[in-house]
Amino acid sequence: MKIKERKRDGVAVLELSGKIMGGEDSAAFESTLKTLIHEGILNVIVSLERVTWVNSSGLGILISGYSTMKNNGGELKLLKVSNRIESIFMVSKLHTVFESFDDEDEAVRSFS
Amino acid sequence: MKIKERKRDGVAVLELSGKIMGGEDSAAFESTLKTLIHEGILNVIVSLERVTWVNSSGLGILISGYSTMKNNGGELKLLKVSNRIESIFMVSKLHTVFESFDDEDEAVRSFS
Amino acid sequence: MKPRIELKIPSQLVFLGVPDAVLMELAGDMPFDRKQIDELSTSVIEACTNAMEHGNQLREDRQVEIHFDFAEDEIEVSVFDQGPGFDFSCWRPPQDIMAERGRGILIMREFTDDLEFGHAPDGRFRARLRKRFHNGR
Amino acid sequence: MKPRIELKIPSQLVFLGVPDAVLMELAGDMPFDRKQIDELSTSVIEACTNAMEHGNQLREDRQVEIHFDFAEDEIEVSVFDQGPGFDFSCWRPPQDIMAERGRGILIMREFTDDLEFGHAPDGRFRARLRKRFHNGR
Ligand SMILES: Nc1ncnc2c1ncn2[C@@H]1O[C@H](COP(=O)(O)OP(=O)(O)O)[C@@H](O)[C@H]1O
Ligand SMILES: Nc1ncnc2c1ncn2[C@@H]1O[C@H](COP(=O)(O)OP(=O)(O)O)[C@@H](O)[C@H]1O
Repeated sequence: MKIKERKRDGVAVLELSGKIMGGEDSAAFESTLKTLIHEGILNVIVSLERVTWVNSSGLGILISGYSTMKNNGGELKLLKVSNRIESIFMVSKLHTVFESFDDEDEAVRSFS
Repeated sequence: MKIKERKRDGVAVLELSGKIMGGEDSAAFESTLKTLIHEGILNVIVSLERVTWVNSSGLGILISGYSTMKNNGGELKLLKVSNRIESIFMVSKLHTVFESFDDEDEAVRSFS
Repeated sequence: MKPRIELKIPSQLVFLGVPDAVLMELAGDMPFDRKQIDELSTSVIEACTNAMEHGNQLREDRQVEIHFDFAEDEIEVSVFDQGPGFDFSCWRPPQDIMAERGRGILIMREFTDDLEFGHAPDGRFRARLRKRFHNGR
Repeated sequence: MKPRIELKIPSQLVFLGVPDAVLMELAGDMPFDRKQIDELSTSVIEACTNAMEHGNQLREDRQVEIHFDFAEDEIEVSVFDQGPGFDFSCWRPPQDIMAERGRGILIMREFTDDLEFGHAPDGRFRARLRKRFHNGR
């Protein structure tokens, strides 16, 4: 997994790419979020557009990130979830937890 | 290998896709060319844009097609040869045999 | 004879993409529905993740072996590890929706038509996943 | 320990895409130059084509086995078949530029740093291809 970070209207957009599969990915994602919180940025959009696949450990990383943001009074939302990943969210019922968007502008506006 | 056929200004454009690797591909390609010759179409452009890879048996198919067209007073030229395939043509010196183009219009015009 | 592909990979997460790449490559030439191939491949990744982590304890001297058996309308995938295995009959679906782990077997069960765990004749632990395919993509 | 991946495929041309998919998947995570990976993979496809056709005579009960051995700056690939092999020292580059066959070994020789043919201890015929990589892509 690689993480690319952008900021837009006070919202952080994290573009993940590659495979999200636990292991080292976990610490990298958590430390990115911690840094954002430290900077006072509490609204985060995670784009999965360039993610090939996610395994269940990868889901754990997203869940942990979701909880981290919530616990600090912020929010983590998803952008561009592929069909393949969407169906993993469905079977694990996580689509009831994560808000997700196809359009970035809409995702950014949803915070205001 | 799949073959899609189009015609433009009396020139046949054959769009190959997938892997060119000999075996069944050989007969399919040869019969497509025979049909064109039968219809009186002697100028053929073979587009490799959607070809993943070619092995040396696949080169044989292209060479055989080249000879078939030549022997019938026609020509076979290549379009959109990827870097990967280009380098195979280079080591086997076939770039001195095949004329190749990046632009379809230019390839079509080259026959007139 | 039904074609079989066999693959052995080291117990390192970085190699989890290899079985996925193999399935995707083969699926491209077969009349299988894309969604179903995705589901099978996701399940195979889960089985391999477990084989690496729980079975082989991520030890780099232990490999995970994967067999892909292709039939007309079905793919069967077996994943072997060198650990002690576990008792699938005691498995229960996870309760806490926010738990960070514990969804692998759930995903495999939902995404395959048949899921079995047990010891192979040679003593290795085996996860066996089967998925039937309807034609058309 | 250097990671190794092992792959066995049936002797049918339709499976030639599998070793390519494996290399491409791994190359994506490694700092290897794209052109060099293409050259290695093209060579591996040639070795596998020969193993299927000349070695295993396309018999479906015979598999081609491929080992990928990864080192820091080098990949070594071995391709095993169950045929009698041939004498590489008698090989000569093809003369007729328009011949339809006979370019496989030429391609392998040009695209790898080291090419060896011989019998493995277990009697199978082995093609061994090595390619060193400079960093950067
Ligand atoms: N190959 C295996 N070897 C040993 N135990 C396993 C294996 N696969 C699964 N298990 C057991 O089943 C449990 C549930 O697995 P899973 O649903 O994939 O969740 P997770 O791997 O996140 O714990 C694991 O925690 C482990 O105890
Ligand atoms: N694995 C092999 N087993 C037996 N003979 C082989 C093998 N690989 C190559 N050869 C021999 O070397 C010759 C040249 O191979 P190659 O250059 O790949 O061209 P082609 O396969 O088109 O004949 C083959 O025709 C065959 O006689």
